[in-house]
Amino acid sequence: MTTDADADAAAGDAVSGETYTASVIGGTGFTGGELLRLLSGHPNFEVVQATSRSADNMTVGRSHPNLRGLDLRFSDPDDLESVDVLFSATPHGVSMGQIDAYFEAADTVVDLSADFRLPEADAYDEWYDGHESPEYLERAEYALPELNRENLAGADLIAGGGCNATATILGLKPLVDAGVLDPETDQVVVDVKVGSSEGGAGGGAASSHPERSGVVRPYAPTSHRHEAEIEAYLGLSVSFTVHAVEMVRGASATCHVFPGDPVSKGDLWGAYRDAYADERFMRIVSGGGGVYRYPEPKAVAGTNYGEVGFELDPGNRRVVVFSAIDNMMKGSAGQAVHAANIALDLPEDAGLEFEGLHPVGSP
Amino acid sequence: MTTDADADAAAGDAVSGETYTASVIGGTGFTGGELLRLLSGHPNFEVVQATSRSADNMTVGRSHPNLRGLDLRFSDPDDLESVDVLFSATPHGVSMGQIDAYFEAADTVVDLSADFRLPEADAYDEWYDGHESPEYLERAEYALPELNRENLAGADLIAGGGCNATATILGLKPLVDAGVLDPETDQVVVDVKVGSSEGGAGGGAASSHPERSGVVRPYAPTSHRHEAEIEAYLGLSVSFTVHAVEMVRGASATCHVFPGDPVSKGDLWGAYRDAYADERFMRIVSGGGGVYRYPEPKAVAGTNYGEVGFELDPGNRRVVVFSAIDNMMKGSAGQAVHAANIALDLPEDAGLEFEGLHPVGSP
Amino acid sequence: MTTDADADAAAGDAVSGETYTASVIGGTGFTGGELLRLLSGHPNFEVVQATSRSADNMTVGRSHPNLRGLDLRFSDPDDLESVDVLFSATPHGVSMGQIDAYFEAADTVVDLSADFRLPEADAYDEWYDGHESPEYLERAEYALPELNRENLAGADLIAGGGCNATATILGLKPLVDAGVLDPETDQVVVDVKVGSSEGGAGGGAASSHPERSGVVRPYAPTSHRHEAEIEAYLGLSVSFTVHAVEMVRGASATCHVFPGDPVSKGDLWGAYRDAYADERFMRIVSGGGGVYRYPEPKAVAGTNYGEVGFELDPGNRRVVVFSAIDNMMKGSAGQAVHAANIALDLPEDAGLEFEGLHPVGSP
Amino acid sequence: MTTDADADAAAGDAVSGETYTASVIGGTGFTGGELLRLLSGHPNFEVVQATSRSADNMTVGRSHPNLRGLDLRFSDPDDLESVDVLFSATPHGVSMGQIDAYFEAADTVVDLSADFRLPEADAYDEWYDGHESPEYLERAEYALPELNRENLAGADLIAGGGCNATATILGLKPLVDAGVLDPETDQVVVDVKVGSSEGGAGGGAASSHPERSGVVRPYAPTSHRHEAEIEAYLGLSVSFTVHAVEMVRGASATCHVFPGDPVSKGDLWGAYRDAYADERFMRIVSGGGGVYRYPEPKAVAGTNYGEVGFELDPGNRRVVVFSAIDNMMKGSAGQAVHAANIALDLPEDAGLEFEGLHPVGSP
Amino acid sequence: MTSDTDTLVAEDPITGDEIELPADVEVGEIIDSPVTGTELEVISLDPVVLEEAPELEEDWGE
Amino acid sequence: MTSDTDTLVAEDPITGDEIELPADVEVGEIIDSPVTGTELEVISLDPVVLEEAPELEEDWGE
Ligand SMILES: NC(=O)c1ccc[n+]([C@@H]2O[C@H](COP(=O)([O-])OP(=O)(O)OC[C@H]3O[C@@H](n4cnc5c(N)ncnc54)[C@H](OP(=O)(O)O)[C@@H]3O)[C@@H](O)[C@H]2O)c1
Ligand SMILES: NC(=O)c1ccc[n+]([C@@H]2O[C@H](COP(=O)([O-])OP(=O)(O)OC[C@H]3O[C@@H](n4cnc5c(N)ncnc54)[C@H](OP(=O)(O)O)[C@@H]3O)[C@@H](O)[C@H]2O)c1
Ligand SMILES: NC(=O)c1ccc[n+]([C@@H]2O[C@H](COP(=O)([O-])OP(=O)(O)OC[C@H]3O[C@@H](n4cnc5c(N)ncnc54)[C@H](OP(=O)(O)O)[C@@H]3O)[C@@H](O)[C@H]2O)c1
Ligand SMILES: NC(=O)c1ccc[n+]([C@@H]2O[C@H](COP(=O)([O-])OP(=O)(O)OC[C@H]3O[C@@H](n4cnc5c(N)ncnc54)[C@H](OP(=O)(O)O)[C@@H]3O)[C@@H](O)[C@H]2O)c1
Ligand SMILES: [Zn+2]
Ligand SMILES: [Zn+2]
Repeated sequence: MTTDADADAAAGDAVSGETYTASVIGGTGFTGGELLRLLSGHPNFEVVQATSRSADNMTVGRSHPNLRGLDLRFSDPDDLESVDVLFSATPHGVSMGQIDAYFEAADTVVDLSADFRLPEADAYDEWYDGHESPEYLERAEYALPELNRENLAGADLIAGGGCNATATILGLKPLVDAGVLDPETDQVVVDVKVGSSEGGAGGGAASSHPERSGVVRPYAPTSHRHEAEIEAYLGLSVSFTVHAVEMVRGASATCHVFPGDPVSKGDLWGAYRDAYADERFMRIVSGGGGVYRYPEPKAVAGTNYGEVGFELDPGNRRVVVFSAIDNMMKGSAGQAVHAANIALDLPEDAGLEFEGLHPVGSP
Repeated sequence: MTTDADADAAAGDAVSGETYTASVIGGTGFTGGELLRLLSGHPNFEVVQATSRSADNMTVGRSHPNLRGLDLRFSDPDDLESVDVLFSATPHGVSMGQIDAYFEAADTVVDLSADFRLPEADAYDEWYDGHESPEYLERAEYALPELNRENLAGADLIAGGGCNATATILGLKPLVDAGVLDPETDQVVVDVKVGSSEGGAGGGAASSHPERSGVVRPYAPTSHRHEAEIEAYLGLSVSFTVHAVEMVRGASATCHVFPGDPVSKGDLWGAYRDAYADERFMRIVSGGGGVYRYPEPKAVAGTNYGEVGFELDPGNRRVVVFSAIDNMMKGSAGQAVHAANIALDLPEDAGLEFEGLHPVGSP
Repeated sequence: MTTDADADAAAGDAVSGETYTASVIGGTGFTGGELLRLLSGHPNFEVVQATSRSADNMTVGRSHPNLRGLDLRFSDPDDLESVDVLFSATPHGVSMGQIDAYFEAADTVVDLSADFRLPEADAYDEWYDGHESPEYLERAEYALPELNRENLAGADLIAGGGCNATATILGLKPLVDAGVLDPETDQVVVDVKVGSSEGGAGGGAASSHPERSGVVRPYAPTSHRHEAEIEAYLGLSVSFTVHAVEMVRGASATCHVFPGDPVSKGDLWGAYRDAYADERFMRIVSGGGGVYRYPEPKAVAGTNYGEVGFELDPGNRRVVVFSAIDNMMKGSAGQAVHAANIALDLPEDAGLEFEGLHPVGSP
Repeated sequence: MTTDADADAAAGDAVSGETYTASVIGGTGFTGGELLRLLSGHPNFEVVQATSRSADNMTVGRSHPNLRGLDLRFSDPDDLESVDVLFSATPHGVSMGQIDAYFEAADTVVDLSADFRLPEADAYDEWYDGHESPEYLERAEYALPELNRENLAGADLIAGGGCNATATILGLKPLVDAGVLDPETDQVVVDVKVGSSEGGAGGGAASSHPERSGVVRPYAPTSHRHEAEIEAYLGLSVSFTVHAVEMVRGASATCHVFPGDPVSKGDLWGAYRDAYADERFMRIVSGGGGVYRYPEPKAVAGTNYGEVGFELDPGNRRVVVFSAIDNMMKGSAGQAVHAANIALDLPEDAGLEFEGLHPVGSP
Repeated sequence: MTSDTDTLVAEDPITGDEIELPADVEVGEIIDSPVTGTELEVISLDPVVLEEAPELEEDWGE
Repeated sequence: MTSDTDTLVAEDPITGDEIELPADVEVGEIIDSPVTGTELEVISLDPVVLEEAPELEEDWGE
């Protein structure tokens, strides 16, 4: 009546490798909650600490209803336990002050804030308020595997990318690599649409439900800090504008690219397949039938996938690139776990196998 | 630096038992898509067929963007392949005509429609348009494990419960079992709120986005067919009203119960813990702090969990019971897989381990 | 080519009566903003002051983008200007302390808070934290014209009804008046669904967009304060439960009524038509075709209309009554202006003529 | 106690001019419904006919719940009554075949479709399926008053603009007029976000609630037909991409402009104030404090306002222009009534005085 | 997932990849490419030739 | 709407427009321009001089 059970055939289910202890700093936050979810379901991690100042001693499930089954209470970030890997998900400016303490407590540090993303201290003077521990910048590796996989193996300080930067870099990198887009001369407009979870769990008047619902709100008309990452990692200066739209999870970047030389659909398919055909978490979605013809955040909600696609505008030789991610996953916590998997030589998708939902509303 | 990897500790990841071949009839539909997602990620199932009349030969990913990685094309429901388990997710009235063909193709049939839910043919005359194959009704087992686990082992015809009926039964059963609620004499009002996926992938004017968005719409003011299931399985005649509200996934039942005898909070906690303390997929959420104090669909979106909770109204001796599920999961596809796991003696949560997301919008 | 212009035919457009000066206390709030919108578009009012402590000296348009055309700045609530009518839209507990100052500044006071809604000081001890100025309670008139029109003419202290109480009273009053519902003996369950603007412009974690989006959240499972108003004005003790759902504006009450004696659809139509056939702002919507068959908040969004409808459940002799309002209008600011119009002998619908939108999303 | 009532002070309330009879072709549609709402509340119009093939003989309120008070039934479009002004709101391709019949029935025709928008028949060959009645194209006047006011007085064939084209033209025209933007040489990327009502009341699978909810969906990646209008009226070839986002009403255009010569904030303020300071329905919203700092659809929902604003990106000399309208109003029905008011020499804002709501959700 | 005897092989007209088709496809039928998602029309069967199907705009949108 | 004695007049630093301020504004106070919406700081009172206030990014939030 049945065929043989074949453990190997069940991709991603086999447990391989070591188990690592982990802590999450900023455990009440949105990305902290995602980290806790991912790590507690990960075959190779055991979460031993989650910190919070405001919810010290409370159960994790009180902040994150999906984690009610987790038998863990928040503790004080001043009392760090000794762990293999420490994930920090605090607002920018916190980790750069705590980094020594982090490394006292842990062998490997994965930081989701902007504090170690940029390679040069100068850039922190320009885009942020300077840097307290510039000596760590060279040691840090940018977490995005599609960009920096080769340097992640064995890395001990990993800096998670910005969500809007991640969406943009994933969309444009294949064009840069294929030479379709010349970062020196070609013009690129990036028009981003993001959900409300980008703002974190805090939230003031502008992110209250009545004011934030149903908006198409230019919230970073120009000069968004994620431009710095794009510039640093693609060598590309983009015209960047970010809009808040009605969703909680998701970031979608539309990149309007004007290549110097004519380009064909075949060239574009070639460039994107070269870049992503072997990537576990990238999908090329570009035309076709049905309802979902281009990348969109709903199609990747809850998953670590990035979707990219493109269309060609023959009239004025524009390439329009669409890129969609879940900012809580590929744009932050998922990317961090993916990078940690690589750093620790675990299967890339360990803990990240969720394939997403259909239908799904405004996730 | 690390502890030993312990495969057994990674709950749900170990592959145990046989692998069964499966087919899904109605694979373009919403519950059909969920079945395909769950079964293709299930360690003990291999999906060999998904049928569609309208999308014959097209890839499954064209209908369900989250399943783009699945290497499968829809085929005609008239050409059924031989499988171990056939899941049927067609509108009611279809399976009762196909049931002989289903059993020719498969050893076990799991039907998600209403066609085999009610134990008596009479009830189909009263609530539906009669029954074509009444001889199968006795053989069929109601899929809800919390109600009917003992009869599911080895069952070969399993009838998935209605989503609103499921939410209501999960909320009220503990009160009936504990004798708090006397089905003969006590009055119960059930006020249900549901998302748009309940209507399936079809959809006319009333379910178009502009008309369906943001509603609080009485769509079944009285006489909803799910009353029949509640009556059949709890022996309880309820006053039932269903409202469409703004979400895609989710069903929430508020049950206003008027017990004949006084009852205390302790009694209620006792009743619900007796019923659900050992249930893998049930959570009692009843008061407490934080944002999520009672059951709500967002907290279970994408998962097979049911949440139940209660509050006591001393003034007029009312018990208010809240019950929340994801209609696509606990209310249909998840329940079906859960029941199949039991029927085939697999781990109950095989393929159903997803713990849900936080934050999540209007999922 | 054209017929005669007939000014009288253009209902509501003729300006009749005096012009009254008005002030709004709590002008940055949600109901304060609605009052400013309604009064500045009202042919018989001139707004001379809007107060705010937090936005003192700022333009009104900064808080309320729809009022950017209004040439008015917020001023301090301690410096009240002398006006004909003062509208107060502060949290409960404020007006009861300021009422003497209000009457020094104005001839007529319309208060939107709960401070003067209940006729007896005792009730404030039971449901609120007692009352500071109980001597005003007898003088105050409940603002809802459909309930209390005869006492509003010439009233100088008007107390706006609670939004959920308003929806419920509008739904049930016709049954009480017609004797269908016996307030002494019959049981009534009221299950309310409300939008996020009910919480006002303040808002903490639970009303942040990521947490509040897409909920069906029991926020007042039992013991909601609006029960006190329903009891006071209908003589009816109801079993009351309120859920937050995904919309910004709107309140919908589903009342499950169990009359002692059998009742027919004709009786119900009779009762509702007796009550509301001549009411400018009430619509009976009960069955019929198309998409909108029963009352729903979308159909009245932005307007001062209340919609009521009903359905009969022959099996167990239940009447289900649906009632929908916009909490910002019929449930607060619109009701206040409506009552003021009556008090000042102006046309009832002066300033309230907006008929609403179709389509409209989650308004 | 009161000042004198001053009828003239109550802007827009005085009835001046003639009354015109009007009919609406396509009365069940979304823009048809808006026309019926606006015209029935307009002091100078009397609606005598609304047509529908599918709802012939039904009340208008059955399709549009906000118009339940209107005593009018749909009639057959083949039986046109004689009126002063006929408004046609049918899909493109219908009016060009009916235009002779329209002029037999009416003195003035206002068409909301694309059929008479473009000045040249050639353009219909390029962007549409050709034109059946090209002889009318010269006679037609584009309805947008901010662009074409001088030609609307006395016009008898008025062609309403496309909603996305309207948003774009309103945003860019001041820059063209002021010479900031050189249409010949400067590059412009227009990234548009629109609500679901743009698709009209029809709606297939892609616009069903479960599929359309919460999207950021590239629905016209390139080659949108509204480009033709922008080219025709601004002489500007734009790179145009349209995304569907979660709202019902609203269109928002973000225009990324790269002027040849440097430009200052003062220049921009000058350009926009020159263009719109005297426009009844235009608002410049550009920076400032509070929650609403740039144009957004929520701030204009339900109104005939257009909001425009801008920001300057010093790094690469980009000007970002934001433009927001309600597609049902400024983008279609409101624009049509505005243009008719001008054509008939009525006050420009007659029937269009509604100022919009705050708060409002996803309208 | 389906056995080899059940499938035909053709070349994707956009990418040149080898793609598998159900054995029972007929000339004129529309199927989608598993690589690009594009809708393809079966032009001939021996050999199997596929071409991009004209896009049905009306399906989708505004 | 408020009478003349209640207001001061100043120049909008961006557009040069004359704008009215409440009579009781003080040096250091922030008000918004009715023309541009910009937040302006009162720098001096006699004459009234206004300057663009530094934008508080944190207000508005990512
Ligand atoms: N949200 C996104 O989409 C996203 C994407 C990519 C990257 N990121 C980055 O990830 C980081 C976290 O973002 P989030 O959205 O999760 O923010 P969040 O929801 O606001 O959470 C911040 C967390 O940090 C804790 N915290 C704040 N200040 C702290 C301090 N001084 N010391 C220790 N803990 C502190 C807070 O908890 P207590 O106050 O209770 O201690 C909270 O748990 C940020 O740097 C953000 O830029 C976010
Ligand atoms: N949605 C829920 O929340 C929910 C919850 C509990 C139970 N259920 C039950 O589950 C069943 C499916 O619901 P759904 O929401 O998934 O519906 P759906 O989205 O409308 O899908 C129905 C599916 O059945 C196929 N189908 C229709 N008629 C058929 C026929 N005569 N023969 C073979 N296939 C046929 C359709 O595809 P083709 O037309 O392409 O063949 C489609 O794939 C229903 O019985 C429903 O009552 C649904
Ligand atoms: N929202 C509804 O649906 C609704 C319906 C019916 C009745 N109501 C009632 O209407 C009242 C206002 O509700 P809302 O929703 O508009 O609230 P809200 O948005 O929170 O606004 C409250 C307003 O009062 C001002 N305020 C607060 N404390 C004050 C004080 N001590 N002195 C003077 N002003 C004060 C606030 O502004 P500053 O802090 O700047 O001074 C703000 O403008 C409440 O009593 C509420 O119960 C509301
Ligand atoms: N929606 C927008 O945002 C927007 C903005 C600007 C311009 N427009 C334009 O306005 C027009 C109407 O758009 P809409 O969104 O209102 O569309 P809609 O909701 O689909 O309505 C179309 C209306 O036309 C009627 N109709 C269809 N075919 C007809 C025919 N052959 N003869 C007579 N009547 C016919 C339909 O009713 P029956 O089938 O019952 O007769 C229906 O009432 C379109 O040309 C559109 O491009 C729309
Ligand atoms: Zn169901
Ligand atoms: Zn349009």
